Amino acid sequence: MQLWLIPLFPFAGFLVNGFFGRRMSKLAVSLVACGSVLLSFLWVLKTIAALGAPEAAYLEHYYSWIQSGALNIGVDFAVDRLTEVMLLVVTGVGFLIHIYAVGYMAHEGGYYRFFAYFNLFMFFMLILVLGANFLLLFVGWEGVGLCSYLLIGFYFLEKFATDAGNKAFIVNRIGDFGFSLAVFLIALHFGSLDFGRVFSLVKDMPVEARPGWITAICLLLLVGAAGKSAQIPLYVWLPDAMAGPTPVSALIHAATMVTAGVYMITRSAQLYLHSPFALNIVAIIGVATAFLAASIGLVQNDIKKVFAYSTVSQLGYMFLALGCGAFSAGIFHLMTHAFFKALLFLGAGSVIHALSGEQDLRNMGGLAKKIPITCATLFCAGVAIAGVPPFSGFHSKDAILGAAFEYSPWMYWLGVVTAFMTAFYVFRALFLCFFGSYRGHHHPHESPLVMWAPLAVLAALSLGGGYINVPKFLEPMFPLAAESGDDWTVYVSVAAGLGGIALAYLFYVAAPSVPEALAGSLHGLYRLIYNKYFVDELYEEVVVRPVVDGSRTLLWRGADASLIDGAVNGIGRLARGIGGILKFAQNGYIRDYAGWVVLGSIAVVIYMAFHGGAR
Amino acid sequence: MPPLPAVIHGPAPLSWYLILSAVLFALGAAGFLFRRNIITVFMSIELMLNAVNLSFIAFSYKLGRNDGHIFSFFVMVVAAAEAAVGLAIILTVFKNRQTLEIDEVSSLKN
Amino acid sequence: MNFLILSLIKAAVVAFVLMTTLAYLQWIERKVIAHIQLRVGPRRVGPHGLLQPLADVIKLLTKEDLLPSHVNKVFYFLAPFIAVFFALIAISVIPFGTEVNLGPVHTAMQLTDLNIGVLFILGLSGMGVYGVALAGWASNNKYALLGGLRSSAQMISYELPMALAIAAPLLMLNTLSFRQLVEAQSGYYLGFIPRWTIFQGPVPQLVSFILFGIAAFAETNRVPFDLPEAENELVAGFHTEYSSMKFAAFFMAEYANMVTVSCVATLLFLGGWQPLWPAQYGSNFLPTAMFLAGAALCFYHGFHPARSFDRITLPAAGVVFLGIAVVFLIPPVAAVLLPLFWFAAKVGFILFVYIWVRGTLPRFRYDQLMRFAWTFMFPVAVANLFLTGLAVALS
Amino acid sequence: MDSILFLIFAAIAVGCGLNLVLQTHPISSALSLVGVMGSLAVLYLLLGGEFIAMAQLIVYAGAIMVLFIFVIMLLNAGGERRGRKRLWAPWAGAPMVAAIIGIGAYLIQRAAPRTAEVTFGAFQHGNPSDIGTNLFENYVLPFEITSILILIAIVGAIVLARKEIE
Repeated sequence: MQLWLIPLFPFAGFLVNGFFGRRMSKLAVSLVACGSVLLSFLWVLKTIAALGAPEAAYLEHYYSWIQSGALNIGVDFAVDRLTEVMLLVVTGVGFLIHIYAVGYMAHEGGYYRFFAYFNLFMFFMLILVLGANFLLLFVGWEGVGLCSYLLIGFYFLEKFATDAGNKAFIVNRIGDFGFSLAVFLIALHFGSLDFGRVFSLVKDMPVEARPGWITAICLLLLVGAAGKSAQIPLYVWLPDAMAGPTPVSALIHAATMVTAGVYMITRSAQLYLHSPFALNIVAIIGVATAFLAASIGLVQNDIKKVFAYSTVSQLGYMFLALGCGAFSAGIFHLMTHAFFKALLFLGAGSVIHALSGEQDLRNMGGLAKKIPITCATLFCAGVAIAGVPPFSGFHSKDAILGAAFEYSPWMYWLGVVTAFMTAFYVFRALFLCFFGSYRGHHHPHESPLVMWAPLAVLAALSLGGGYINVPKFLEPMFPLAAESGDDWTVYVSVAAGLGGIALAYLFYVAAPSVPEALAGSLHGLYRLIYNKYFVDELYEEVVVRPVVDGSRTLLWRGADASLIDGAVNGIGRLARGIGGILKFAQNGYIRDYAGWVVLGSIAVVIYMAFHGGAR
Repeated sequence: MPPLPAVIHGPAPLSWYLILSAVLFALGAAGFLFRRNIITVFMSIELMLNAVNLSFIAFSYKLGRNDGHIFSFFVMVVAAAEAAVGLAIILTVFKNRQTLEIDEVSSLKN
Repeated sequence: MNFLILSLIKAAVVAFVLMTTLAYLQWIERKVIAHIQLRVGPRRVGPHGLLQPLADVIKLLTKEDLLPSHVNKVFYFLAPFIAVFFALIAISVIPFGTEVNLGPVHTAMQLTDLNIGVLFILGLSGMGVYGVALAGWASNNKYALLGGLRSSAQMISYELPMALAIAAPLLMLNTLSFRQLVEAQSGYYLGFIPRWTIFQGPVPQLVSFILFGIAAFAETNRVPFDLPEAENELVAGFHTEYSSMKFAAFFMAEYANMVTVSCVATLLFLGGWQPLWPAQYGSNFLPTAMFLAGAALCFYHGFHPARSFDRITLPAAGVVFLGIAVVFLIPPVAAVLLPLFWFAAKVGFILFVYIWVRGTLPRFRYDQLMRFAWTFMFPVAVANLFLTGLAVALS
Repeated sequence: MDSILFLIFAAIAVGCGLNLVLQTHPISSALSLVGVMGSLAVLYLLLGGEFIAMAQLIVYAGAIMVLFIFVIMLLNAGGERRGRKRLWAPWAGAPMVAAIIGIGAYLIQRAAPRTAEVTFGAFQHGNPSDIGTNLFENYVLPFEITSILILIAIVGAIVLARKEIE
């Protein structure tokens, strides 16, 4: 089947663009970049056509990487139904976004650099998805983290961009630390890292056997997932990550990379099923994140920030689904979210492009006539995310909320409120952007074909994508949760979505004066939310400052300067002393040195002759 | 030792190969010690490498596995790299000092 | 012992044929070059100068063998022998045709079928340098030294692309024995496209064939790569100081190398003795037809002679041709001769290209030569090898 | 038959090795080294190492030694002059070498089993396909590393040789 070809194509593209891109024409660069991703997309299609819907994972072993004692880690790729869904989402959406980026980045510097990083990201993402053991997963995990860092700091001349990149990288380090600990624990307890082996071992355990270390593994994995997928408490990096170019936000920070955590937890579902406590934590974190982020999103004025918080909140939804044990629902929402959130970001990018760099909602408005296509596609995404039936968001969100209701009603209600807020802030952004009168001073222009064609495709997907019945497809892996008998839950969530839209319409189209009044009356709450609950400041005080001070005083002055330097200098002095003695043997004649060597060898041979092993 | 004709006609003992390799190695060492021309010294190093290769091959014959062949293959590769760099160094030395006398290149002293 | 006798006989035959070929190759070269330059070429000695090679040999044998006083005697004597030795020994692994069974004798038309024949040839071509380099050094003459230097550098440089070009078809055919190589190239696509390596899938090796050809020119010090013996720069290059038989030795070595390389090219890329189109389309009758045509031509010119003695010689030649044409129709003999014919035809074609190029192309400049080797041929060869490997791995 | 061949080529090898050490002119030493390598190649063949024998011819005799001869010719270096330096190594050299040979031979004779004999064709794993299989299955990493080494060597050689002396 040559699965290795799937990640190989983007990697080749990365090599070509990375090494020769500087000398290649922009056309050539974009052809290489998009072509390579298209090739791997086609190869994915071929693979899936060949495999169909495999009952068991189809595995390919390439090279045994690490062999130490019983532990034997190989470089092997595996494809099962979950992987197929992920592959399709990653390569498909990735390809669309690549095409979009050709138009969006057309006037930017470092064109080839951007696409080299982009391809590299695709490579690592595919490794992450295809890898058949935790170590390969971890390799891809770190790789996408690196690419995300590189791309957030793409405009490395601006300070805020590099700061955002560093923030993302450091926050992710925390998560990755948890993940690596989890991997060590798994290797320790199962003696293997292969998914197949580990999960079969877990499966064989009786369900009531719930050793603490499984919970530990699950929680550590959760830390990693929370870092990568921007969950509480590690979500702070994602909003800042919007400093990168918009296609990056769409591909990495909305569609694919940030969902890696969801994928990872789903992948290790067997482990979680043996630790209800960890599942519960996942659900709580998910719902809390969903609610918090949505509430922050209500008042942001930067269009990309709004969508960023929306991403965090939607990821919260997915975690809620996982926590409720509805893994397939989580993956379902992952897919639909990939569609409409990528669309939202690309649309936002197209708006920004039209306003040549303007991101503040307060300077937009009335763009509906100026950039109709973007407007239309964005509204498609809006209805999709707001969960308006029969569009994609409705199906997945309904699946999640249904599962949540089965799991615990209050989570369901929180989810409903979140759905309401989601609909509200998305449409707030859309109305502010497209309705009313233009408040900016640029001259908006519709985006070129290469940019709106992907928008159109994604719009179609986010409208109709809900009919791809992922839960049914994944049923052999994750049995469906029992359908909740009473379907009033569905009506409630739909009503919440519609209500949100209506309220947004009321506030920002019908009676634009109301929001200010409201913000004035609820001033304290408004400031609290507007400043994102002062979480960043909190972290600054509680985490960053002590670390910095501690390392400055204790580590640097104390340990480094006195201890380590002292030791090093001491060793140096010792060596100089010995050398002073030995230097008399150094007469600078190579042949004499050779003589010493021969003498030594003779000594060895004689030793061998009399007490050596040569008998 | 069996009588001579049998020795001549029969197969050669493995130890002969090993002894030959020892002799060649010693010759290489001797060349290193006696010759003063850098290139010749270099070549005696190659001679030693060859001797070692011979014993590799002989032993892998004894063990019935071809790992020894692979080792000597690597030895050849390394020797090639070494020859490239070493000869380049010799060229530079000659450019600098117009001599190949190894004893006159003794700036390591002090 | 039977094997020993057989091998001795075969060696004798091969040696005789090879020597005559070498001698006449030189005559052919002079003729072809002459016609390219609108001259007549040798025609005094024998009809159309056919006895010229004999005369040359006699001349070279009887010339005085000068021994310059300033040469390094040992290597001066050794060099030509080394050159000839490595040039001639290479022919021993070249198969000329399929097995022959004449009555009790069953043998391959080949001195020995090494299972590492290709490597053997590569090794010998690498050793061939010593003759030239030593000759250049031992002559103790600046032109000769320059010639030797150039040839050693040039041969090292062109070994690489040559080896890489050879590696690609080996990758596809997956053997190192020439006989199996040729057998792996038998058969036809669609019944008429021969499955030679230059046509065979997954990657037709046309590129590496061309690369190999170029590198072969350089390895044999032929125009346009004949810098080691560039007349107008270095009197006669490495064999400036050589005369009479030693000179002849170098000459022979050069031609023997040409023949060997042509044979290798034929075996690796042109399908050895596999006919150009399958037998059912009558490829077996091609030689007969050719010789018949030749005979007809001879008779025609014989009866309208340009010179008086053509009246005798040409019909005689015609009769000979007729005889050969008939011989090619006798089944048991034809079974032996047809492969030989095809092999000889391909080798002859390549040799003709050698001569043709010499008559056409100017000589490289030294830096051009090196840059060409390292910045063009080497990358192309590597890329071709990589592609072939990928294709073989995927198919 | 084997031992005849062995004795012949061992004799050639030792003779050439002696010549390498004794000749004062580098090019004679180089040629005798080529002789050693050639005879060693034949011995490899006797030991069943077809591929390694050919590699010996191609790589060592065909490329490395040609490089040596090329450099010798390029520098046109003459024979050695009398050394003025007083070193202890050359004087102690002869006994040391004798010691190596003696002790080595003694060890080998004692260690190597009398029965172990070399017959041509008894060792079957020396053909290119087996070597390649083993090389690319068990020794991939060393192989790649040597390729890196070669690359470094090329770069280093170029850098060194290009350096202009002013």
